[in-house]
Amino acid sequence: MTEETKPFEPVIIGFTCNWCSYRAADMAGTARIKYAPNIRLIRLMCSGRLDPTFVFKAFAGGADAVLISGCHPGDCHYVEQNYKAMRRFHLLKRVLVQMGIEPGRLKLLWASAAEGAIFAAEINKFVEEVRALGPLNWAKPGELVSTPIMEEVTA
Amino acid sequence: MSKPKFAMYWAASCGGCEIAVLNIHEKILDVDANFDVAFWPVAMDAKYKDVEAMEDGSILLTLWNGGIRNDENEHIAHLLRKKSKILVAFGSCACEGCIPGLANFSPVNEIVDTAFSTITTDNPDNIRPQSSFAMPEGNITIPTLYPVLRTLDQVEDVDYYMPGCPPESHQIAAVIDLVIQVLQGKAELPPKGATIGAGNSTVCDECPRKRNVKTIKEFGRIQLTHADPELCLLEQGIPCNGPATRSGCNARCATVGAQCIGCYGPAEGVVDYGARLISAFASVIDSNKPDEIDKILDGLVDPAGQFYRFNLAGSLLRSSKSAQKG
Amino acid sequence: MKQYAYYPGCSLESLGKSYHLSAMEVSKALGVELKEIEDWNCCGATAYFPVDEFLAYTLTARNLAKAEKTGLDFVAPCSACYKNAFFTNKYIQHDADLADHINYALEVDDLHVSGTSRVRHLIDIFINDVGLEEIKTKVTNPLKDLRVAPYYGCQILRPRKEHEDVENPQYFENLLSTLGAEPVNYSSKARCCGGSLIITNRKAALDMVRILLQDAVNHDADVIATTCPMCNVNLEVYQAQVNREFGTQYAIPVMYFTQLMGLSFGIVPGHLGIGKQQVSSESMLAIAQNTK
Amino acid sequence: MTERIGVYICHCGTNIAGVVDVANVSKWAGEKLADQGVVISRDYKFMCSSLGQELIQKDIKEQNLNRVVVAACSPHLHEKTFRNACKGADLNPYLCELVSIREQDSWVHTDKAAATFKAKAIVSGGVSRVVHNEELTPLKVPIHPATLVVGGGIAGIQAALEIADAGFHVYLVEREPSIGGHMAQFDKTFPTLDCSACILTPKMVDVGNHPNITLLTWSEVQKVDGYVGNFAVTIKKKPRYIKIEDCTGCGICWEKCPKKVLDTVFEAGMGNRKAVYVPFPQAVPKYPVIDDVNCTYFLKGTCKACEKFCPTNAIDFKQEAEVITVEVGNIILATGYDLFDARRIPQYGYARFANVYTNLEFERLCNAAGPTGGNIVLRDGKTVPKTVGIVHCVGSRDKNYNAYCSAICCMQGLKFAHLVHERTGAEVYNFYIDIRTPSKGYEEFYNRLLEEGTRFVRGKVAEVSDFARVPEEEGKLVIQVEDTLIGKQRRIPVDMVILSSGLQSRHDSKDVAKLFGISCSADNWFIERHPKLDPVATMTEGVFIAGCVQGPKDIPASVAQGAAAAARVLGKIQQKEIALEPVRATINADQCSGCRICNNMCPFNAILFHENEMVSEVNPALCQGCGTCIAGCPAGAISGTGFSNDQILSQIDGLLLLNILKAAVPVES
Repeated sequence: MTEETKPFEPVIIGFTCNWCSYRAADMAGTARIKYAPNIRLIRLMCSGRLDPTFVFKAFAGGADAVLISGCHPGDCHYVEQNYKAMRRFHLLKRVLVQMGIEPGRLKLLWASAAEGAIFAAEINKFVEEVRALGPLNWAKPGELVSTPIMEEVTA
Repeated sequence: MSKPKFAMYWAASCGGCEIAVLNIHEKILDVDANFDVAFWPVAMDAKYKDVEAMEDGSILLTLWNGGIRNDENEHIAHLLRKKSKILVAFGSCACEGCIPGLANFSPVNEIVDTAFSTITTDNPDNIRPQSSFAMPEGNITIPTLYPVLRTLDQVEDVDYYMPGCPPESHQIAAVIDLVIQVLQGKAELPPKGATIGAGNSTVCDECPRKRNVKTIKEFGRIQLTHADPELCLLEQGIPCNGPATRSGCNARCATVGAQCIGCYGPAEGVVDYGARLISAFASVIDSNKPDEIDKILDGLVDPAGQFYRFNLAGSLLRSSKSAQKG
Repeated sequence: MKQYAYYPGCSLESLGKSYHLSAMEVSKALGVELKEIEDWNCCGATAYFPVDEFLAYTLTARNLAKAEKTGLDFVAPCSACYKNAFFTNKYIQHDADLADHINYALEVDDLHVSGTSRVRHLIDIFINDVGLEEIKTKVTNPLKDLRVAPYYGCQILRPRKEHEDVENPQYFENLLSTLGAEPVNYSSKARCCGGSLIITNRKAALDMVRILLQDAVNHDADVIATTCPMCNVNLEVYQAQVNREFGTQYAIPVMYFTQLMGLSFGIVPGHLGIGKQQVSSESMLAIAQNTK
Repeated sequence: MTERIGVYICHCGTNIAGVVDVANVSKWAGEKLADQGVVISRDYKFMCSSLGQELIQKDIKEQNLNRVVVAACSPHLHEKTFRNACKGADLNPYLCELVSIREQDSWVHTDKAAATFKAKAIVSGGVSRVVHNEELTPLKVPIHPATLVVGGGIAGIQAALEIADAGFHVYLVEREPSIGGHMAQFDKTFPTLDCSACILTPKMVDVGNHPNITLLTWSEVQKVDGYVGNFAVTIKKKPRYIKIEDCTGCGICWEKCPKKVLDTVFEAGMGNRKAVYVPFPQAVPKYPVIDDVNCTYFLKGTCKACEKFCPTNAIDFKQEAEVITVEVGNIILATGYDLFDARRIPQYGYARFANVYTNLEFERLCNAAGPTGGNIVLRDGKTVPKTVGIVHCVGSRDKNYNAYCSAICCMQGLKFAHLVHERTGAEVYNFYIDIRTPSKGYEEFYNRLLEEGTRFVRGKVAEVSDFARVPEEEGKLVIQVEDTLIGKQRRIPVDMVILSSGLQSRHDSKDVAKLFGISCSADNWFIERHPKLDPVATMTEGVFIAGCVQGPKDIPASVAQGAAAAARVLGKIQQKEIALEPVRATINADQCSGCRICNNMCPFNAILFHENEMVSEVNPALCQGCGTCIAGCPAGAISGTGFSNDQILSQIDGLLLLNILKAAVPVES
């Protein structure tokens, strides 16, 4: 297949917490629940560790979307840190929109260690949503140099 | 022996940096006493060809202010890099894009439209500048705009960074003292890539206001609130960038009752200035209910502007998607 | 002056006349204006809903639509009307599709319903809008020593609306104490009165009525107070039949809470429709007016 | 130093190799990641096998690797294995990174090309990350040998005795004037029916006399500072107004005290006590307490009868609260439960009808030492009930109140049924949803009850009323219930109703949890570290839970947990010191501007603020390593070991290394 005819396969970076969502991913694995291969997970200790820098880094580095996942509200292994993640997510989303990144490219997902199936299903859903949005193709520094032609309007 | 050469160049910026340099009072005499001003378009007449003629590395110190907005900026950046031993990104524009960098929110054609086709411009025939125009005498050209503004270190190798919009005069003076002492062999240059003329903590470090544990129930705009003059502004819901902004200005704004807007840029080792503020502000929001959180966040009318006023071009994303498309 | 869109419902024009009279008198005394909804229609009662739910909702919705026009709260004195209106209103708020269908039907009448008006029961506005404090100031003839069995009935409580505890509500008792009466604490205050079973299975219904009467009598109630014409009819009008059926001798007056309020305000019984009852209210009046 | 990284791709038999082209991945890593410092890349059948581990160790030595990336199963499975392998080869274990290409790749994907491609991404992510891994050593904290036990019920008593008998000191704090808890209020215990007091009292006495136990009754914990191994606990000793050094517990004071007070605590409102009192005769300690809320002297300034008659002048009205601080290494919370308030279900008539009792009231009623001397009579104090209804699941298994099962009520109900039957010969009805008797000897007890002729009606009671429909119901309490076994509504007239009120978390459990830095479930029971494998530990190191504080349970289970918690604590004490995972946050004091944004970000109170220096600091022993403060610090002044910014940012780079080919299906490779 050539680049053109190949269906767009989004690349998604997913952040999981060590206690719930990463274990949900493990659970999906042990249960052999299949889901789209477009997501690549990074394990943090807690969704509270999620620094918006990571999200910007992922987008700038070429990711088409980012998943943030953690324990369900109230179930945080660290008592209440996932609420901080939730607050940051809400503000982060607003900034991304201003930067021209569709809100649909950032997803917050609560998944308990038992919810492997849900985790897998949500990823599939997300991948399809992002596929619909199309590639983000965030410009690399080098690509920003190309000079535009200013349309010539003369009297 | 002849005095070492000094240069200063003004790219995409407002010129405030030049004034700040002249604003160091009698210290400017030390500059004159210790340096030959080789190239300083604002202060003295000079031609690019003169610089081109110079030997590589013949300029000891070049203070570069302004971002890279067009091909001319880039050309001179490469030129001065070649000719200078020490290239300093001087001021917020050179370091992180500053206000001109905010143009990175909009595609270049929109910027041109705003400049030439809005009510503030008297341009009935809607004439636009063209990068090159054929005249009987031959082609005349003006620099071509790039889609987005870049910081100096995004196009050239930078030795030192000196933040501030503009850098505080006392900091400039201190840096000049340092360089002179180095010339006299009395001091060492800081390691390459270091930030000079600033502290390595944040504005709060120099801010006299009282601070408590923070919880924010509501964000407000300073002009609409009666802020307690003693108390930390952020605690009063006024979005103050002080906590994330590099120290060095003696908390100028906060001490006179205005919130810090972040001109001194990120603190040491920070990858993305805005991300720090997004995370910090959000973390202290006093709610766990999504809709309530959103209500509180509505108080921040322009988050990206709030967090990236000076740092957009220097941030991880650098520009908005629409700007990238040119 | 507090204003309400008043939906009397059919009963208050016939069997429940005295409820209507007393409600008006009391409202007047409390500075409450009950503005009767023009050209109101049947609420669907208990019979229509099982037959055709959608049409029944539409029927009630028409009254709601008219109330919405006035921008006033919809007030029903009859618990059955109240329940029907309350839920219809709720469904209209939450079921856009139902709302569309209803409004399509209402167009014929140039009416539109959006579920914006609050649906209230008469006792609710007296207690929560006027307030017991205010009511107290109007009490010129405290119903001293009058033991009243507050009978809530079911439809004002169940299915649960936004109300307090449906198992053991207290507001009726509080109202009665405010009037100077002694509310009796008996188990059956929220038990079914038989409702329209009185038509379909009279014997069963009569037994249910008997339970209520007996429980009230067991607790030495001088009178039973009701908030609903249907309950009132079952408890009052059918007392004789209960006696016939079970060989009992019940003769316990049954009054609308508005009638008792009226008495405590010193309004003459006649104006409150007292005296027209099948069960003599003399014993009760004697105590209420301290002429015993 | 220049990186020398070894990459090891595990086949896991066919678990990984079946889907991922492991040879291809390791070859790719060896070539394409060489510039990042990969000097060797291998694939092997079972990396976790001893042979696989030796392979790594051999390379570390011969190739002098200074970083290792293993691509195999989930870190939760074998991270320790491979870290230890590296340790075995004198490489700091934290320089080894395990990335999962099984649970997160081969097991969840079918497209081999895509899975192989993803595996490469994952490996390259691991490589870029491991470059920034630092040598770490677990923090060691010394363990103070003393232990704090909060709550003097049976669970707390058991825990305290176990530890004290092992030769270590225990501070046992109890809110009430005496230890004993709920168990002291009971008459008999199911299923053996041995007398509660008889088996409990000796243990209470042991606690009272034990040289290793400092008993602090009539006291409450106010503040907890420090961390595992080194807690500093502030305890408030409420004034007893009794000089315990002089008091002999002779009892003259409460004989002479003229002031009767309704005892709502120990007697559950069934009986009275005096204003100066011991809750019950076998109380430990034996010293009474003057209840200054009700004592005539405190109310009117006169009386002092107790003082007059006290033979040893032990009364001291001037006594004031005393605040002490104790050092302990571990804490056991055994603060027990509250009873569900039956008033919340008005249709059951409690507090409306005299002869509706709660289970605790009934315990007192049939207790030989109780207000009626164990005679089961109605509130009038004389009438013996002829029929008794026992309502199960009051406030339990009911989403209007508590959705959970209170575990003890079935057996308690059966016990009551037996006692009533035995002592009054009355007819007893049990109204139940299900009878649950899953424990040693419980089912047998149930059968015994069935043989005794106790009646069982399967159905949730609708209401208890005093209304008689038929003459037989006159003057009785009528229980209306649907008998779901015969599918009929039944009305059963009884003389006495006993409501088996469920168990609830303590009204103040939230505050207590906050005080000790642990968390509560939705029902406010304290949350254990693991519901199956670690039932008495909590997420907070050094804080353990035992008994009903963790959830409803009966006496045997509470005792077992008390002992289990004690065993866990003893284990820690024996270690003398404990090692904490070195995943921790630290604040760079030079960069910290003291903005205090991080100050309320730590639920474990690990971040303290130094007013004078105006900087915040993380206490490494309290820090649990979640990293929330790191992400939240506006100055970037907080860094975290194990999950540093550099590690994660580089991992992102690594994961995206290949995404220039915008497809999960690889073009190159």
